[in-house]
Amino acid sequence: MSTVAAPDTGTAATAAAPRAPLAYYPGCSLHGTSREFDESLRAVLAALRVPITEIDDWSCCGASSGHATDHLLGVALPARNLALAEAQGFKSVLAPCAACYNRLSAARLAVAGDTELAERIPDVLGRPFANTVEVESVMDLLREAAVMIEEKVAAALTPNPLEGLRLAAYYGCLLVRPPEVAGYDDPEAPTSMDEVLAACGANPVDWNMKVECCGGAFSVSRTASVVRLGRAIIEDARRSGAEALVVACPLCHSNLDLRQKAIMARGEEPMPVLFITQVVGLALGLPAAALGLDRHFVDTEPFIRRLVEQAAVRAAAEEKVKAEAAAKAAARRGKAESA
Amino acid sequence: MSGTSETRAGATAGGDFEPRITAFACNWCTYTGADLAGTSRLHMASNVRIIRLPCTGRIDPLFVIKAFERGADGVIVSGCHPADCHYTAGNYHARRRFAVFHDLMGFVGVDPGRITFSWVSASEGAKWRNVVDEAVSKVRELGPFTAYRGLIDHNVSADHFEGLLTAVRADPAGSEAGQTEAAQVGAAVVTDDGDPS
Amino acid sequence: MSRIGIFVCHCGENIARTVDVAAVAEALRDHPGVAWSEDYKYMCSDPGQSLVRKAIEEHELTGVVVAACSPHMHEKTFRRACAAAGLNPFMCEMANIREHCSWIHEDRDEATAKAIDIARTIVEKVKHNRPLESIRIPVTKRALVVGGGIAGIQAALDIADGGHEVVLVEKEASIGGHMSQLSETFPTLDCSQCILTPRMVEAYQHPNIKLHTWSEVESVDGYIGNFTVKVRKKARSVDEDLCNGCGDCQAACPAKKIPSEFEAGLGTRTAIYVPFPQAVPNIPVLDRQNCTLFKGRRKGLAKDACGKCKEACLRGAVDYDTEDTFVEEQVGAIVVATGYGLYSIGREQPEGLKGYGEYGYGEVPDVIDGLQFERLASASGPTAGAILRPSDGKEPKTVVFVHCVGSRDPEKGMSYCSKICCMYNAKHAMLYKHKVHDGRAVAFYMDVRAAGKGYDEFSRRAIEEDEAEYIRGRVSRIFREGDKVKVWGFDTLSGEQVVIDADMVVLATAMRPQAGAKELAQKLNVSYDEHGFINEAHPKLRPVETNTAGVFVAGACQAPRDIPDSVAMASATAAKVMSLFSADELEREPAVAVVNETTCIGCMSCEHVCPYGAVEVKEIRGRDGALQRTVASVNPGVCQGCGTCQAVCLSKSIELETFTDEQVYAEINALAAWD
Amino acid sequence: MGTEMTLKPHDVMRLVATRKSRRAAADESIWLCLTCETCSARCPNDCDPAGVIDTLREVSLETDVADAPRRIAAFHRAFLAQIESNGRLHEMGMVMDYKLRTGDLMKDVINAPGMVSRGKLSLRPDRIRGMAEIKRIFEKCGES
Repeated sequence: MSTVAAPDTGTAATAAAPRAPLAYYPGCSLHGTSREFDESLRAVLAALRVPITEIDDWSCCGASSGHATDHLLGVALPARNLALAEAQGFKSVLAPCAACYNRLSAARLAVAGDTELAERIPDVLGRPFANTVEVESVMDLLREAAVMIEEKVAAALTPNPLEGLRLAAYYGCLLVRPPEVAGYDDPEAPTSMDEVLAACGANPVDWNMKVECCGGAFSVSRTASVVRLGRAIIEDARRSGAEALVVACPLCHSNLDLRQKAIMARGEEPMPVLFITQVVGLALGLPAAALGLDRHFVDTEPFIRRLVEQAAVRAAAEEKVKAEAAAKAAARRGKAESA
Repeated sequence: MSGTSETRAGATAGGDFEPRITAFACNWCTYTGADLAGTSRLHMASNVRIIRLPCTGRIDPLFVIKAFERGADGVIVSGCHPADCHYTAGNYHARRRFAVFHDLMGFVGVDPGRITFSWVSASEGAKWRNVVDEAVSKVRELGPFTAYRGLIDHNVSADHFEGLLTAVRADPAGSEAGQTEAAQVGAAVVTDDGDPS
Repeated sequence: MSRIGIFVCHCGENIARTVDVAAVAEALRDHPGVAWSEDYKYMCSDPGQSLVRKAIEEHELTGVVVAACSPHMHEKTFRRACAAAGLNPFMCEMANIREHCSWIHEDRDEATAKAIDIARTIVEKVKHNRPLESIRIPVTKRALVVGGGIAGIQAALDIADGGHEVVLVEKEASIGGHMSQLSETFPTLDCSQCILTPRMVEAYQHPNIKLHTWSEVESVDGYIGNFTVKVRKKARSVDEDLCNGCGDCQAACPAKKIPSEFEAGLGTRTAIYVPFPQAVPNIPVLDRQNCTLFKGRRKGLAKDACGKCKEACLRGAVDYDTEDTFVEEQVGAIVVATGYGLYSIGREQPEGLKGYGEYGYGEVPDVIDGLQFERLASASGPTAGAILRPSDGKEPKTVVFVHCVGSRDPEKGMSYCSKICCMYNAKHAMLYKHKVHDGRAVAFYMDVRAAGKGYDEFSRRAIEEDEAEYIRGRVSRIFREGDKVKVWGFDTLSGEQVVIDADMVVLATAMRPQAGAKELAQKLNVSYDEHGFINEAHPKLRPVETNTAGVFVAGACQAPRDIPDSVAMASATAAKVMSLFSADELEREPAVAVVNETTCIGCMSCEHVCPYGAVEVKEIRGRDGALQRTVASVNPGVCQGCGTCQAVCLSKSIELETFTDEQVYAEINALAAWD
Repeated sequence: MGTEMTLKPHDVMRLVATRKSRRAAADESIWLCLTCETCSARCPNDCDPAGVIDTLREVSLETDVADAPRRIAAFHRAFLAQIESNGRLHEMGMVMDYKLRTGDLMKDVINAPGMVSRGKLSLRPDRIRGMAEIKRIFEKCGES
């Protein structure tokens, strides 16, 4: 009954340009605790002229509670969204949240690899499901757009506030694992986020906790573990000289940002936690308000202001150097004529 | 022209049709791979009979046609992987030869699904087991292949052919009957197995 | 009227358990052409074979069919038995009812029916067999040994001591192989240079050994007893006769910072170099890739950018204009001894393998492999034997040895055990503790596999006397933290996670076949397994032969192997070569093509397809000498019996003995009675 | 989470391999698993401990050989209840439900004002139109 698309490992066939219309699956967190991820994503994609349309009447993917308690439920809930995207004529779905991306991609792979499941899911959903829609992660999309980002950053008139900013790219677990589900990057030593940060002119630091889990869904039910894991991550980022952490997952963000007060001992420098889309937005010169930078628990305001000041100082210094060079050149020309 | 197709259990067993597959295997790779499947006790369908040949290069397409004529429902031709041939180039000749032959078989009414070409090396016992099982299930789906069976009456004695040859020589144009007889003679000569016993 | 005897073997119960052997004998007893049929428990045993001889005499049999195991196992055995009873051996064939029937089926009726079919097809074939005589071909009593490691050297010495000439071809500038890189060797800890160098010199000075170093096998033609091998002598830029190894050129060479392959990247060498002090031959080689002069020439500079080595050479041995030369060697036997290479955990991997992202893809400083540790420990190494870590030259106080990196890891593409790492890991722990008394040696292992003579005692000594801490568990992550190397492991015996702040980590990476082994195997028509290790003819009964007659295999190129086994295997190949050379002429199976000159129309399509050039044009002349026509003619000495010619012959005039069309059609027709 | 689990992933695999999966299913450790997939990604023999532990949780729920740690079970039930009632997870509703089930009412109360002021906490759940389909999914999964 269902014509199954070749089950590639979740990497979308993104032709360079023009792109097929991209379905957008925000997921519950992006309408709630991580609204800034949704806002900054929309702003950046608009700037990069990548049109996205939110899937009409999408529902929760079940995240870890779904597949942790019932395998079929863990496949059916995300599959409903794939079926909706299919019905609405999309070829590819963008799921920015790492957990949703993982669940959608895993469901797609499970159905593609199991004919019995492929027949059962449409019955469970009560709607046709041919499993033709591919799932794309925000990191895969941004890495492909890295060249465009670099050009835009270079062309931007105002000096780039991120110039030389030391950032720790934190992938967490579900963004790059398991390899057969999230096949677009290396599960042990991923580079996609580092590449995007470099394209933004920032300086991604080399650190060791890139793919160590932050505690995920235990944020509410076992906060002590989340605090323990979060401390190891932030300490390592600090030790490697990072001025801020960059994440691409609402769960990681809330565990490292919302919980940072509990994680850090008294008096320690707070470590801002930014979404990758916010960093790209800053590099593209988009206004901070449009990127939802005011929604963080670890205040990003002083951090942004410091960046802008540094950029201004740098710009002034460059001006001075240019001016001197022009003056010296003029002087030399003057001497040449008189000789 | 009554063929010698005595009823065979396989053909008339109704539902559980057990296909009969003749396999032409090269001595150095596939035959040894099948040996390895044996030493590793890899159980497989028992519908295949292997005929050993030095190399796939030695396999004459007529062998395949003859196998069908003698009651096979499917044929496997298997030898060394390209570049592994014990005789350097035998399998290259076979690859080209059977690429053309495969299309011809489709043209002359043999479902290409009945013929399996594969490369199995001496260390791929499991792969041989898979080739056998897949071929058997594919041919079981296609059902018995009777179109070629008994085309030639094998119980005709040798001197009968002499008679036919003289008749044809005497009247080359000959009647319609003469033609079919001659055609039959041609085919029969090739498969002269008139056992003197 | 053929009188064929059939002998159905029980093979103990290997066949009898699933095939009703008596029924098989019974079913064929009155098959047309069969004069005798019986079954017996062990046909290949002496009583079994005497059954065959007795039946041949009593029933004047004209053909024998033994329904038992694969012809690869005992065809020769039964053909000898028939010959002893006066029946031409080629009238005897085997029907494979064990590997192809009893071992792979359970249903007794199915298996028995299949066994009867298999036996009947071979009976029908034997009716069309013809008595044949073996072909005698001359043997060139010279051997080629490919690879100058310990296995190659040992094989060459044994054959040369046996009075035969040996051509030893080595890819690197000097023979010695990986053994020359080792510091000390297990289980006796004697210094590898001390036991290897004398053998190298002996090989160099042996009158019967012709040494080609910095050379590779370009192509191999011919067959057992008559191989023609083309050896490419890579341009050395140094005249081997003039040079006396004084080393002035190396001292003069300005390019001193080239990573040395011999030092496994830990030390450096000059562009014109001798890999190590005891190199044999002690004649340098110019590395044109990194030589300033050749870089200049490649850029098209008019004047040569350097030339210091030539100026420094008093004997004028340096010559930049030499090109690769080719030497043709006629040999009768070939021993493959190309040895091994180590798996690297890096990102770039050959097809089918994966790197170790969890251990940092080899980018974490102070994480080295076994051969690099050997160079550190070696007195002639970059650190003159002191254990100093590569990053900052400090002496590591805590060293972690990780077993099974790549080996026993199907996920990374290497499912096999590399056999020698448990031993050299224990050795490394010992060497480290002997040199850094207050150091801490920790080893992560899954199982200690030390099965050789005195081996387990050796690894126990590392634990008990040298206090190496053996932790049973795999390491899950290795990364750099500050100037330490963080090792996350687990101790499955105590059930706890283990985190070690190490100063240096030594990975026991898997043994892989040497680079280029696959291409060499293809040149020799020798098969290899999915990892690239050469396939032996039979794992138990013919371990040092390959399926290609005349080509033998020794050492780690066939499977991971330590030095004692490699040397034993090398001597075994020498014995095989000596027996091959013991007779002036070699008897070869008469499976060759024969042309029926009356029907051959001379189209020569057989010559076109013959891979060995065994087909020549033959002129048929009348009594008056006038040329009547030309036909094809096969030289039995060169023909290898592949049969491609017969399949393409339009007039069916060329026949491959033992696999004629008549015989094959007889088998196909026999299957008509398959029910 | 290895340090907090009494049964580590390889212990669980050992128990399952030696037919003692009931004992593994009854152990609290399988609920402490973060489903971060590191074990399956690094297993040299291509095993899937993460998948096995997923299944053991399912077995534990179906055969209720032992009940899951109170808080974690409450979180999962609260989470799934939200989907069943709205189709989407309404965070505030979920936290309220979790507090009722576990009784630690003061959990994260101090963060609530911050959440609201940063616009992170929508007071009204946005319910989807396809609730009938969601109901059907839960029923069908319930039967399996």
